[in-house]
Amino acid sequence: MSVPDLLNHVLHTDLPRSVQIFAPELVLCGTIVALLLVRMFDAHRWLPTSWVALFGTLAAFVGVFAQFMYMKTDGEHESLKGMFHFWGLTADGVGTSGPYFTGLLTHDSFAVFFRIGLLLFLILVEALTILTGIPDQDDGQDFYTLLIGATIGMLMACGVNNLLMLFVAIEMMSVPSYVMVGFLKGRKVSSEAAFKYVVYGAGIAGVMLYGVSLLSGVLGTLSFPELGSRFALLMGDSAFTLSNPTAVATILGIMLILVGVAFKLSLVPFHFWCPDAFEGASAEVAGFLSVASKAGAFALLIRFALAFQGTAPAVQTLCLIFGLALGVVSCLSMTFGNLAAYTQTNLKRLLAYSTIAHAGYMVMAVAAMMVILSGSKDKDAAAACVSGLIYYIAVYLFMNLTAFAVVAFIRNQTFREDIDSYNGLATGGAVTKLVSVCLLIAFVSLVGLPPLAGFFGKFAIFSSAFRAGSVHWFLWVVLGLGGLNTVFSLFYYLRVLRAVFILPPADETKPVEIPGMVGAYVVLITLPILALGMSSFMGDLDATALDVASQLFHI
Amino acid sequence: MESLLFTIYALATCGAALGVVLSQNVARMAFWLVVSLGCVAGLFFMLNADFVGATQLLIYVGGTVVLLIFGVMLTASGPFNTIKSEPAEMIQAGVIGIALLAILIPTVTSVDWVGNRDTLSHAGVKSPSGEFNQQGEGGTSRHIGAALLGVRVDQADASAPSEAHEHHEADHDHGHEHAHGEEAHSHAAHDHAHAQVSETNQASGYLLPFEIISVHLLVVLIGASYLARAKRRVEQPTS
Amino acid sequence: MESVGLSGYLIVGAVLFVCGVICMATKRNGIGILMGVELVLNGANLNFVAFSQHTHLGLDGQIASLFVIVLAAAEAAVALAIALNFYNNHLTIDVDRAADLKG
Amino acid sequence: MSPDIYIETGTTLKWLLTTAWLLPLAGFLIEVFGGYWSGRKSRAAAFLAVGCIATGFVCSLIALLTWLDAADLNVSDIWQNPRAVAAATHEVSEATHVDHEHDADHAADAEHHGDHEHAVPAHSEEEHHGHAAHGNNPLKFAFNGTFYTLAKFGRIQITLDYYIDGLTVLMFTMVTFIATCIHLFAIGYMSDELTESYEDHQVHLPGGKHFHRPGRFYRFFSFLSLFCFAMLGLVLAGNIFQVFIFWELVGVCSYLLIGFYVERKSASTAANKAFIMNRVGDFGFLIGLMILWTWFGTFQFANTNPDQTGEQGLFQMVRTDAGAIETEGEGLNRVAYMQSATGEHLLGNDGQARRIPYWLLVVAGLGIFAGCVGKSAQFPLQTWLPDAMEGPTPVSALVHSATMVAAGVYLAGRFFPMFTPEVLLVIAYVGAITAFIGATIALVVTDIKQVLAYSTISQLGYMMLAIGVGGWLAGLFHLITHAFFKSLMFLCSGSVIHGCHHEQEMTKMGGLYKKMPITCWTMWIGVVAISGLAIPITLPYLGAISFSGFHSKDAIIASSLSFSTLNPTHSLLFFIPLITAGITAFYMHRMWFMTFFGKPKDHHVHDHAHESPWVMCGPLLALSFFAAFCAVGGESGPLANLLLTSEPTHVAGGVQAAGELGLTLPSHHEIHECHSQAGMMALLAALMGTVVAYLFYCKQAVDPALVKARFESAHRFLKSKWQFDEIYDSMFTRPVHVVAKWCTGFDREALDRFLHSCASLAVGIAQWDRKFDEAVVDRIVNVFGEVTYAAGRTLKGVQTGRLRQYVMFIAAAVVCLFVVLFLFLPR
Repeated sequence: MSVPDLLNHVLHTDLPRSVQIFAPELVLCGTIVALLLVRMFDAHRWLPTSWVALFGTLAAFVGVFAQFMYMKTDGEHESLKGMFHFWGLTADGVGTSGPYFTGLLTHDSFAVFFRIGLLLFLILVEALTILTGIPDQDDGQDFYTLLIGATIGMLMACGVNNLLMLFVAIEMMSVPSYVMVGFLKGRKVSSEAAFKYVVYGAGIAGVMLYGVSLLSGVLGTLSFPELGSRFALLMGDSAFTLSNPTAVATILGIMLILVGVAFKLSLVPFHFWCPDAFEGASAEVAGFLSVASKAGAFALLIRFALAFQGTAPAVQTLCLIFGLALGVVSCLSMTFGNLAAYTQTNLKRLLAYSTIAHAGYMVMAVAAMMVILSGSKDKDAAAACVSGLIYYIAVYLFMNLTAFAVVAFIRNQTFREDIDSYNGLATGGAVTKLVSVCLLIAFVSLVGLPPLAGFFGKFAIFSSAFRAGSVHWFLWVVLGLGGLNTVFSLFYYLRVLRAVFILPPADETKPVEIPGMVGAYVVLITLPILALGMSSFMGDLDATALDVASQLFHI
Repeated sequence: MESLLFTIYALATCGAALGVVLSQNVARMAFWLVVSLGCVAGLFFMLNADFVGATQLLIYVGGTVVLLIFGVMLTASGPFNTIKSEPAEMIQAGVIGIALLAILIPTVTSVDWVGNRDTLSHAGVKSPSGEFNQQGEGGTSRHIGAALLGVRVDQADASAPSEAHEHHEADHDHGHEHAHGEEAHSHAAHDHAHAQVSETNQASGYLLPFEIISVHLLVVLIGASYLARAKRRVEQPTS
Repeated sequence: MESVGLSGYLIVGAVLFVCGVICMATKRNGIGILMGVELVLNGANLNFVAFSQHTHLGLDGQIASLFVIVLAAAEAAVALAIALNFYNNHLTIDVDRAADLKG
Repeated sequence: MSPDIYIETGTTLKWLLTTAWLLPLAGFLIEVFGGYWSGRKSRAAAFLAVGCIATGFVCSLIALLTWLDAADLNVSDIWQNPRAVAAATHEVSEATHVDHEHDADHAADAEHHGDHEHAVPAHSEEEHHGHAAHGNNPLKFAFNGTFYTLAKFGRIQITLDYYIDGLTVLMFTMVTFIATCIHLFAIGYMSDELTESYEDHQVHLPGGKHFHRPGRFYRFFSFLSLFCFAMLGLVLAGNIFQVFIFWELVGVCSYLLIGFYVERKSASTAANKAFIMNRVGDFGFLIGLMILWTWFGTFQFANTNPDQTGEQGLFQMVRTDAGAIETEGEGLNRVAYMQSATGEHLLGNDGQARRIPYWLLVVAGLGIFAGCVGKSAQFPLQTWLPDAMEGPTPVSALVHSATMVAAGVYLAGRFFPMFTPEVLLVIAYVGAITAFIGATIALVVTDIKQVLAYSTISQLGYMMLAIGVGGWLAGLFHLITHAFFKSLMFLCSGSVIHGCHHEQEMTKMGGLYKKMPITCWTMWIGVVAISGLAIPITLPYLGAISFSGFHSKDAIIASSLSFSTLNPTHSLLFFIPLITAGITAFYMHRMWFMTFFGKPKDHHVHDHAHESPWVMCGPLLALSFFAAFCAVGGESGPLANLLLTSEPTHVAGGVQAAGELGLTLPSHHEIHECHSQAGMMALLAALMGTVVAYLFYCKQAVDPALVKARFESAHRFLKSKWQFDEIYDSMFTRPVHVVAKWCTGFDREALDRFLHSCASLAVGIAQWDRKFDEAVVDRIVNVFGEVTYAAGRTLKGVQTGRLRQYVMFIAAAVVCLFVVLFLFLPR
């Protein structure tokens, strides 16, 4: 076969369609190259790298947004016609959901929705870094390259349809983040955090890869859609028991892969990196990691979990075990995260533990989904679980970003991050007051008090767990623990708020003055917490989430 | 002969790996690592995965381990050259390791691989292996190259072995330029493969990871060079 | 060919994997830990290639192992850079010195 | 009432009450933002707050009048001929709801049920806004609608609804009136805060100094306004979810207000305690919500839309026309059918009748009640309330009378149709236990505010008890009267405390009646009211000569008596409240006598005592008027009639042997029968209590100290509040602390210890190994080795070896995961 033949071949398979769908990611790749060129031609004196990155991300965001609107409206949207045309969207390409890149990735509105969220978040983080100035003029190129590089991995994770791609995506989102954690390279803690993170991450990657190899070997395929059916074929009519080696090897492989995912989600007992890495990293990076890598990993987890669907009894049992294992992990994470956050003195570390706890809440939805799928064929209920999770992640994005952004801004003023340095923050200037109120909103929403958005997210997830409880009682236990944990979590969030609003400021420090632009930014990212909680936006988001989730189940 | 060779390689691999674990001096560890990885490459060759074996030797033994040795040299200063672990920790790790082995080995050995394979074949799953390696031993590089470009020649072959044979003859080492040198081949075969690929979704080409990993490498190298260079130096163009 | 069978390779893979894990868990030298990572990845790789020969995985297994090798190289590069950075800040590569972050 | 008038009335009420509700919010916003700039010494915030709440009161009052007018319960009529109207109401309600015949003629004189029988949607002239009193509807008279759809969440609609009936309007008037009085009072009481440097005498800094901080006058009033807003929102809410939102907001406000003197450790602890106790209850509330939503698919109370468009409300779904829950099956398999608007079974999407497992209905009721338990300080969550006395006295008055604690009782009353007999029994017992516990503790406390706090707990128990035994009217009746006299007494105690320069111990008071006569005699009114004292002569139109408390407590005792007659196994539910009534009279009089009579015990306090300024006394007089006369006419008086209009359908007729336990709830008629008997007993108990208190504390005929010494252990038990705090401490607080500590220390402690034990186990091997190393292998580099070893040893003290532990933990966790998995897999 000659080279022209090969090329011909490649071009006539699904490559055009794939490129069309993948265009936003390619734009990001282009942005990385552009950043390199800016540095090479010494142009960053007059063209700040941050703006190059921001522009590239915006373009990619518009691209994904166009895809989403195209899918939603079947390309009929009048006012967006031009945009569709610009991105070359066609009914056969973006308009049709299904695998692309010869089955390595899947294209559906679930993936597109997550990509929108990730790119939006990337834009917000870039804006944050511009405001805080944590990568200075000299380091900007490196920082944004890493940031965008990690995001490409996360974007791919949203559509993963192949075990190899699962590994590649996780590696691509992890490896740049190791460097980002150590980005403040002159600081001792920073390098320590990065080192711990990289060693831990590499170890987990090895464990997960072993699981991938085992699973793919047993089932003889790497492709997600075939995993479930192959397993059913191999098991035949035999029950899922310990004496069946194929079943054991399969569950071994799955569990090892879940270890890798649990690491990305910082679930107990694979959370050890999280507090250290967050404390050592700058607040901007910690905020990025706490949301983006989690969102990507959740999309990946759902895709992986849904690979094991089927009606055969063995597959059903597998689903149940899968769900229960996640339920156990959820219990552990919630409880550990919340309790361990009690005695923290560093706010970033406290938020890291809260992140662990929230991952526990979120994984409850996936556990509920698997349990529901194992017992009944109620795909609507399963879709409701996923939509609850999507809603939670969307809200969580803003809550956590607000919290970490405030930490970053306050650090810029006081050069401290311990909770004591927040004493009497609310007595500062007008902008500081505003920022304090935003922090209050974010924290109250993190606790999950109505009418803020965090409450509804929690509510959705809890109610899905409630429904799953009728399939297996264990989910009710998980639910009970979750409820108990919302009570636990109150304490440490309130401790911070008490410092901010009630305790008097230390005498020797001068009141914190925060620039107006920063205040505007913080308000901008806080508003969604309110808007998604008690306005019609919430209904929109929820309807979209349900829509997206239903497509995942082909309803 | 096969099993003898395998036994030698396997023992050498495991022994060297054990050597890595047990030696306290980091330079010795590096040595054992090279041995172990080299023997793994040998196992690869035995499994008819010539290209992977070659890559293993080139990238691992030639690249990664050299990188690690650089690391050893750069960080080896005075008394910390030999940093010993406590025996207690070794014992603890040994217990956990044995437990892991006790789980893994019985699990993988008790699976009836042949039976499973037959079950799948009976159920109509196409058997992809066999032809691509048994005919011309070591003739995988070309298939891999094509697969990295997104075309699965082996899958097409599997269902039409008679036509596939003629391609295997043309195998010679194309290095890692990934099938760029493959030229003289019949259009008939191409058309056939084309039909196969486009009508089945099973065969996945690996164009995307092949390309995206280059971006990943770029990002990673930029990151690594950022960490490695001194802060606030006047920038040179990186990578 | 069939005289060796799949199990032998899988056992070697498992041994490599476990050796790697032990290595990571016991070495105080940061570089040593990274060597452990390489061992773990090789164990998995051996599995891939063995499966590629003996099961329906076919060529996919070999390709996967290729990607793993490349990704491992990238990861090793980053890990080394971070290790050197750690060394520069702590003036040692002893990971037990990394104890500022805890609790 | 014709449809036009109905619409008109509904709209008028809606806007009046909305205004009254939102004004405090506006006040809060202006105060919190404006107050900061207006300076610490300005009273502007107070005037604004008073203005807002007073305007709210005026609006509510107009609403009340409008409502009375529309409901044809004309005020003048009531005054002229209360019995007649009452009789008519009774008659009609029973006729309508028991017989369910088309009895429009019969009820012609009370035209507000003119359309009772018109359950049929086709009834065209009532099509538009005919009020909710048609057959299917348990609501005699209500308006509901939606302000704004807050959010749609899949099937859940979160809306801001309103639901206005007699109870709503009455609560509005009561809350706004009492809040106005308290606001006014607070202007005087909080005037200390009008300073740049407020000295907090209860916070001791090192060096014997007191803590100084800027005054927080405006902050106090802004919180008060927010509090009122939250409470009014709760009352106005038209769906249970909205109730929950404001429920939480009330909780937050109480947190802020109780913790107002945040620098005092006791205050911040008390605030935390209140909030957390409430959260515990709220968890139950959430479970209830979840069940309701899952099975009913709506949060709305009721749909009063006459043309039956829109979804059914909860109350309509769960009960039939006759107000009964239609069930089938036995035990856990028992299910309850949901009712449609036309009195048939409600059908689901699949055409099957929609049903809910009966036990889930019970759990939902218990869950909602758990919320009430937290908020209304019922057993076992009552301990936060006395601690909440740490807040400023006006806050205590507000929290304990009209707002926070009332919310729980209000919700229990509002949600009454959803409660099954089993739930009601739980409510009754919880109420009885609470009443008893509260009263007994009040016997021994000596802090004037604490006495009132425990009496509040006790009285709340009474209300819950009444609701539990089916005396819906009695419970809410007592809620209203109690609000008046309790706020009166709190303000009086505030006046005393203010007059005595923040002395709260009754043991240091005495003989104050000359110094502060107004306070003394207004308080007397409150004391008599709460004790339920009366002169047993029945006047033609006014009932017994008594203050408000007598009537309502009488009603409660009567309800419980008739309940225990019908269900003899639960006769305890009658004796406990009866005994408690006696105790109540005793401790209230004890407080009054100890404070105002006898010899001054602390001359320092006595000499400096003075009557409070008029801004404080004025509210006292106003409140004392209402405390005395608001319940005039007893159960046939205007207040009770007003309440009766919103009583759930099935209450009047009673319930025969319902539920799994076969409980019988008394009907109005049955309660009425034993009314005089119960009244006499209660009065007797109260009189006894009063006489004993007089002998002990005024006449000094018996020395209380002797009694105390005699019953030392009982006294100690009561003094330590039945040991509740200790029990909770050892049951919940300490374990949580331990677990928390354990979790944080897990990385370090558990793993390290594990390692160390391994190390000590292996220490022999280690030494041997070391010798071998040095002797054989490393002889050449011996010195080098020595240095390394020494260095390593030195470093060992610093290291924790954590990174490797992490990695070790990955492996260990994987192993454990599999072992667990293998254990649980079927073999």
